[in-house]
Amino acid sequence: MRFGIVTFPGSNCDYDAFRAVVDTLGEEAVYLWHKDHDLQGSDVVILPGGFSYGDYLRAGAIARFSPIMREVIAHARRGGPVIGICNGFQIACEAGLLPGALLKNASLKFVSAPVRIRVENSQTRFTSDYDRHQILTIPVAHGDGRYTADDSTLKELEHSGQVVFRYVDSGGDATEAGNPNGSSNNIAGIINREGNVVGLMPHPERALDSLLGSDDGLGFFQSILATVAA
Amino acid sequence: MTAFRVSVHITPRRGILDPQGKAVEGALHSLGFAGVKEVHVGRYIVVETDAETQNAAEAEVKAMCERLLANPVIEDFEIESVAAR
Amino acid sequence: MTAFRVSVHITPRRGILDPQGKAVEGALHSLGFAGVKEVHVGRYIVVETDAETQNAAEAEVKAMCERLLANPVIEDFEIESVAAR
Amino acid sequence: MSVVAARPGDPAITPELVAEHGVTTDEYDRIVAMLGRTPTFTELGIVSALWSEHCSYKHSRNLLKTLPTEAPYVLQGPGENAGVISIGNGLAVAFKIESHNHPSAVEPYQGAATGVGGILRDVFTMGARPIAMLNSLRFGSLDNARVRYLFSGVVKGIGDYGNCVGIPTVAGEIVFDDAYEGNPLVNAMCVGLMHESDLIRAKAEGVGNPIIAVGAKTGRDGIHGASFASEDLSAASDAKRPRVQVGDPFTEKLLLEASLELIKSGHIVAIQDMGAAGLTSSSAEMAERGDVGVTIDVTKVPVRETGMTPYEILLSESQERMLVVAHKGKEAEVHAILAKWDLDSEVIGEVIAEPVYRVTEGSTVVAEFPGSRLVTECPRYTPDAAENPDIVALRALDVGSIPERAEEVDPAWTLLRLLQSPTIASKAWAYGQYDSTVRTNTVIGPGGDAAALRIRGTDKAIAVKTDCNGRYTYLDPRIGGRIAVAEAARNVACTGGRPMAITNCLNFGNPRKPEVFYQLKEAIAGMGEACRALGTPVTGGNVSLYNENPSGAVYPTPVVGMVGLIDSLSHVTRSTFSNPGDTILLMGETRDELGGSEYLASIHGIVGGTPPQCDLAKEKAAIDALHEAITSGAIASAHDCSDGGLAVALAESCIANQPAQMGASIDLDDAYSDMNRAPHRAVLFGETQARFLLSSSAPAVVEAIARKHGVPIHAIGIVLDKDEGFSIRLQDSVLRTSVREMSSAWHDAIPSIMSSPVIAAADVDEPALAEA
Ligand SMILES: Nc1ncnc2c1ncn2[C@@H]1O[C@H](COP(=O)(O)OP(=O)(O)O)[C@@H](O)[C@H]1O
Ligand SMILES: [Mg+2]
Repeated sequence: MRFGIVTFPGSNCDYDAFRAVVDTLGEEAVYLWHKDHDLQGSDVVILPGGFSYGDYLRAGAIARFSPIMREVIAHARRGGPVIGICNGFQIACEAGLLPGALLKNASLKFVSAPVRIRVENSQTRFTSDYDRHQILTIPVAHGDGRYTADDSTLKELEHSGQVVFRYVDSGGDATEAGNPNGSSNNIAGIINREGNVVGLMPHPERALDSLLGSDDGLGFFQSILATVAA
Repeated sequence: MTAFRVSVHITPRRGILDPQGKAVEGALHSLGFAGVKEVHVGRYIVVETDAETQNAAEAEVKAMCERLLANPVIEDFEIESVAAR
Repeated sequence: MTAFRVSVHITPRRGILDPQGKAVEGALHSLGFAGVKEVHVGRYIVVETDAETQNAAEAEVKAMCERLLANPVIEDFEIESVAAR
Repeated sequence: MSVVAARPGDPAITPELVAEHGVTTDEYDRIVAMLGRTPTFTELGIVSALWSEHCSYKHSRNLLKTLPTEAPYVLQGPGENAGVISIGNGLAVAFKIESHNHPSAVEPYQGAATGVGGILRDVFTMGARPIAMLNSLRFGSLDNARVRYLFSGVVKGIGDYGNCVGIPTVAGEIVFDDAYEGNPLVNAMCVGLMHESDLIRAKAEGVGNPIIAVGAKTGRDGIHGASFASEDLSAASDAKRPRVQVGDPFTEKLLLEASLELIKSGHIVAIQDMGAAGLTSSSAEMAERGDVGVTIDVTKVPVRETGMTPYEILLSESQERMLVVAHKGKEAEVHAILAKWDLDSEVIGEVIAEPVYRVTEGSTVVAEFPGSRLVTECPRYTPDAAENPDIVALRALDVGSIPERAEEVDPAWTLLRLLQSPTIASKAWAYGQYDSTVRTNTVIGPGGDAAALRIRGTDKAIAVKTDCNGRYTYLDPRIGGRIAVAEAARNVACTGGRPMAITNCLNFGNPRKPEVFYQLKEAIAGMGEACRALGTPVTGGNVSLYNENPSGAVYPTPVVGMVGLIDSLSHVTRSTFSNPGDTILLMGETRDELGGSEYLASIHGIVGGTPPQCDLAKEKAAIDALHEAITSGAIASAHDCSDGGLAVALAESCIANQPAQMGASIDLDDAYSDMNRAPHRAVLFGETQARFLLSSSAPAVVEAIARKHGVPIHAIGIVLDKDEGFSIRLQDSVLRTSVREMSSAWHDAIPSIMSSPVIAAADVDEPALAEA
């Protein structure tokens, strides 16, 4: 399977995503340059973390107009899988691939820490390898991760199982104490209605090796291998 | 073509938590500004642009706001002034 | 005491690097807004405060800017409007 | 030589103007002698920047020469943008530390951010990809609202910049002490990884090769930042506010990628950051290193503002700019690489055969200096050195006679107090704002003794840490210099590393004061001794003098940044207890050494006494013993005993790993035979050096190894479950508390102080603040 990883100016987790695909999954990865118009035959597109365009104006706001995004959006509209991690999630929201928006953390501080998230829906292409309500420890590192959407959108997300991951505390509950950024309903990750575009603030690509603290992100990538036919 | 200077206010939508406003409000209180009731923090963007007429400049900047400068999910925008330079 | 609504613009000082303005300018150009000459991005702060008079409200907010809201090293501020509510 | 005439519109050279440039009359005479004429305004600006303390090291150069700089694995010692050591497998590590104290005192956020930016550039211009950032910070007391403003601004500035560029910030240290009030210290260190074959030096070579300005455009910001960093901080500094620069980490990230691509391309000869004193120092230094002439036309330099004079263009410290010497004929290729990254590049000059440093404005020569004399003729000073008698008296204080406070009847009270002291307490409030996991190599991040970063493609890791105890250095600069090195080495050793080499940042007061020069001289001597004894040469560093405010100099603070090599990932060791039932061991001898301790400072408000001895042979033996024990696989955890002594080290090993805390039951009676009859408080809170706190499931193996190295060792207790409590028994007294109590003292101290308001302005009426 071929993963295309977009490099926007200011992306900085493109390398980590690349290593995750190549070293951990043993699959093929290509970098997709933001000025290009070619997905190079990618089966899955990753919008990686970082600070595209310095996060100036709003995180993800400028990146979504990059030339490559036209192709990424078309790929998503065709049902192709797209993963937005951290800045990639912000870009996906700005681009309208996912509903809602990500605001400055409620603490007004950048937050870098391993957090606990609960798998809310294990029936998606990105989570099938997990059990429902499985609790994962995965690092976050962001300044703008407070997920927000209007009430009806939130209701619909909840209703249709589009909330994929939720922040939880050490007891496994979605409390304020477990919420690192003030996200509505403790939302850490969502999926679109069609089930092919996922966005999440935590970094599964940083949780693939217990040497580095956690390998709970493996299931995320393994789900994709199992469910996305190349 | 005339050069115009258009300024825009972009503010968090009503109902959306504004922790920055709250933080500034708290800080002002602790500095002794006891009369402060509420604070809101938004963005102020000044665009210098060429256009045929003032109306055209305004329409142009409105389009910029809709496409890029403001995110309608979370923000409102308002064109504050348009002046020929 | 009357309630006043004072709005303030805080902008990068002239000559100080404004990377945000530059980034937005570049993005607007690539979106086809060819007339754009320059963009500056600053903050827009609205303070609701009680004061005896309009002048007092304005003086109060000026002090807030000097002490907290603006960073005099790199920013200028301007009180944009003061209105009784 | 060309004819150089005064440029119309430039001010006349008067004694006042010379003085305003911080150039002494002797130095001015030297300039006139070198040129054989009066300098132009532009030339005066150039010399004043290059001969500023910050760029020229005129008060420290002679002392720095005494430091050891060699080892078989040192590929690049002092004199380049960063030092470089080989770590085997064809790989090398580049690293360097730098101060941004003065800019951070005036504008904490931008000051700290641009400090990070500068040190990043020093590392990637060697051809290395930055893989880790560290920082060493000193502030006044957090009880002061202005200090909280400085602290939060500096932390945010460091975080925002490093996070945006995508380099993990993995280690550092933060100390709070009134001595730094008004003059915080902000030292940033960067570590990079490269293939040895990619090493490139900032040496201009090849007559006819083009000199290219790269990156951000030049503005009027930061003009004279270098001389600003060479003056005392005073009310007058406020008037110099526009000298502070604004950083753009986004452009830095592009510059980083473009520079590494340029270096790989083989199209360039040399590359250097335009740091302090901007274009002037980068071009003059590159020419001097290559022993060539250069000519630069300021009208070719891409500028951000109109009407900039040659003086302004040469001295601007606009950030995120580089100077490149390319191979002739490769200009187009160089431009193409920069254009790919949306960066400007412009040929602004050329390497010439004629031995001159020449600046033109179009075809008019506005400055010209013979050969590299601009760099080589810089004066060097070795002023008088004399210890301040007040410090002699402080050191003589008999700290044993200081009566205990009533509360100290319960040593648990004292321990909890110390755990809450901001200097000892958890720094997660700060490093939680730093992305420490990006690039996915961080095996041990902030919060450990040293950070450990795996080296992909090998089974190795590197361990990195900064350290310094300014209070010790204040009381005895030679000891302080030694301990800074020894403590960094111990931290590296605890993590499983062999200490390899250091970089250092010397933060001192005004060197023209004999007492300050004495401190500088002694601290460098102590550092050198320790580096020789521990086999860790100095590969570079930075000197920041004039760290003073109206109430005097800061503590002399020679910060050491150490890099060590961990031979196998299986040797990476943490500082926290992990297995109930493991034996806890104390390696090293304990003496009655409370002088200069955190205990005296935070419990009694006293800074005095003789700081702990630093016996370098014992340090070396303990480090070697620990290394062997770790390599043998017998060590479960290793933690260095430093601030707060043994009791604090024990507490930290129980509580630092929040998701998996442990208790401990300690009995010191057996070990006490080896403790030189030290009073109980010195046993618990004294800061004797060369000690490690270990846990092991195979204590006999560890003991045998220690004995072999001649290092005292005692089993002192066992690791318990978190709920089983924490106790230290020593003869008739018992310190008993709960893990929860220790944990909340240590984890909550800084967050709770920082929830108090932060105030930007020290005083509303301060004119400079009101002027905006
Ligand atoms: N304390 C020190 N110990 C050893 N070398 C030092 C020290 N301070 C500075 N140096 C070396 O002097 C050279 C000049 O340093 P510096 O001026 O800080 O570089 P930059 O031009 O990047 O600012 C560097 O090679 C640096 O490593
Ligand atoms: Mg340098």
